[in-house]
Amino acid sequence: MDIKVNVRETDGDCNIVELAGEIDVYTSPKVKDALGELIDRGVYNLVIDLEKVRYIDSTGLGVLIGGLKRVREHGGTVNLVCTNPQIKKIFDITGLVKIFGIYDSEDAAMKASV
Amino acid sequence: MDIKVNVRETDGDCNIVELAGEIDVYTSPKVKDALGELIDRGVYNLVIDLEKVRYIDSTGLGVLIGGLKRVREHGGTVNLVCTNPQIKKIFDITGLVKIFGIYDSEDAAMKASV
Amino acid sequence: MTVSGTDPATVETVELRIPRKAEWVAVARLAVAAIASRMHFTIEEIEDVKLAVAEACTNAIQSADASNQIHIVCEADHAHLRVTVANANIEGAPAGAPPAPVEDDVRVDGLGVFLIRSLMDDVEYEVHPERGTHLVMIKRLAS
Amino acid sequence: MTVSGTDPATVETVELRIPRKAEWVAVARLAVAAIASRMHFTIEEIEDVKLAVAEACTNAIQSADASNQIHIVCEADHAHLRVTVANANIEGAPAGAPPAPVEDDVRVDGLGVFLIRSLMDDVEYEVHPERGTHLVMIKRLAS
Ligand SMILES: Nc1ncnc2c1ncn2[C@@H]1O[C@H](COP(=O)(O)OP(=O)(O)O)[C@@H](O)[C@H]1O
Ligand SMILES: Nc1ncnc2c1ncn2[C@@H]1O[C@H](COP(=O)(O)OP(=O)(O)O)[C@@H](O)[C@H]1O
Repeated sequence: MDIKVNVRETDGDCNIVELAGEIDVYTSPKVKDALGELIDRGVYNLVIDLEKVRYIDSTGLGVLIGGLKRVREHGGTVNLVCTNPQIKKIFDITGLVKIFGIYDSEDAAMKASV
Repeated sequence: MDIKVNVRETDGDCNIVELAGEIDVYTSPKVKDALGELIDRGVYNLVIDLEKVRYIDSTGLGVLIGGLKRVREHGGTVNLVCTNPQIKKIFDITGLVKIFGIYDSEDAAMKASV
Repeated sequence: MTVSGTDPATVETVELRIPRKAEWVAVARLAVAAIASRMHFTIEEIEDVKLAVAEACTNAIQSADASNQIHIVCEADHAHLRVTVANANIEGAPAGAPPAPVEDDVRVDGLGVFLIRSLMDDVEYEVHPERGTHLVMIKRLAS
Repeated sequence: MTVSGTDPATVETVELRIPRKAEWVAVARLAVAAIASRMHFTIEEIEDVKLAVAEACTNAIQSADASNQIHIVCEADHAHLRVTVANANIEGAPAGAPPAPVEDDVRVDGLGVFLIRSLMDDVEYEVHPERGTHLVMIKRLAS
């Protein structure tokens, strides 16, 4: 019922944000703060790993969209790692598959961020 | 929220009853029926494997005690396989550790049944 | 209230009231998931109902309304789950402060209701001038 | 009702009503587990509360009483979870048939209540001549 946020730097210029838990109306502010902090520090290429996320709702999607809008102002990218069929379905239904890159592994998402 | 019952014969004269799921006021009649059927068929040495049981309440304990009472009339035994600390705790609190053999593996429980 | 969409002869009702606060939405979500699971919906359908009910609770929290509870009524029969989500008040309790303004910089308006409509088979708003908005949604069991 | 054992200033209430039938007890169990989890009880404590509430529901079902619902009230503050379990009726609904006699050949009388007393920090029966038995139980958060 909570969310854990773990940020890792990589050799390239992107950061990996690993989320674990449930992203809902209660926990999404924590995700928003974590993304905001990175972007404030000038990190504009983000890989967000959703592999350990069991649940995401519209407020969580809103936070991801908000992050994407901010990094795009700086020519940045948000690429997602997600294989959970239920969560991929949410991105499908809402059409967000078209605005995020969604990959099966961190490696693939990082390559797309270059 | 449901219970699965899987009965296996062994080389010895005991049967292994593998339970998976939750044993509560709704599902325990199913366990009771399965044990009753075995005992009616003359199987009096039972190993009941609780390793895949995530939850047991007093009605589940009542069914196990009922089975034990019936097989004891025929000189039989009920040995349990259980390592889940929460479930072991229930057997501890209720003092049922003293009337059931509780083992860490099917092998150990089967040896005790001989 | 008539139970349109469910069979009144066999319907079973589970009712839940949670504080109208973000931290309690997960409780509603898990309770409704348990109900859908008891009804033998598939795992995918359970996730659909869970998300739809959570979105309805999120809307109830974010609406400009001073009620202090969310009232969730689940009516189950052999073929449907019907969930009604409404704002409510603990009788006699003072109304809570109105919710903080939604401070999402990106407020994707309609995403919640869009998801509810996509995930459930039937969705209706019942607007009661006195009692506020009731969101009614139905998921059908595959037969 | 006074909220003995919880702080009325900060208490948050979650209310649940389920049909008085064995198949719905799991829903109560999972909802209460979600509440205890939200309050940051440990996994072991969550299991304790879950089992205690399920035992109270089982007693309510097995009691000789014609009510058709179980009413569960969870009151949470910073230091306690207080759960009240009582039989109740949907207003206006016909009372259900009395429950089938308990057909366990081995009825380990008192095991349910014994478990509740062992797993919770405080347990009280409030017997109301009109409204039936209320079982009230409190679990304290380690500070
Ligand atoms: N149960 C409800 N009670 C009161 N207002 C509601 C309820 N459900 C939805 N609304 C209103 O409808 C508006 C639109 O909701 P929605 O389209 O889901 O927006 P979003 O996805 O951005 O939350 C909400 O902002 C809210 O004011
Ligand atoms: N909430 C309740 N409503 C009505 N009767 C109750 C309630 N809780 C307990 N009882 C009564 O107390 C009796 C003893 O319960 P308990 O000691 O838990 O027995 P057991 O463990 O065998 O279920 C029950 O058989 C029931 O008649």
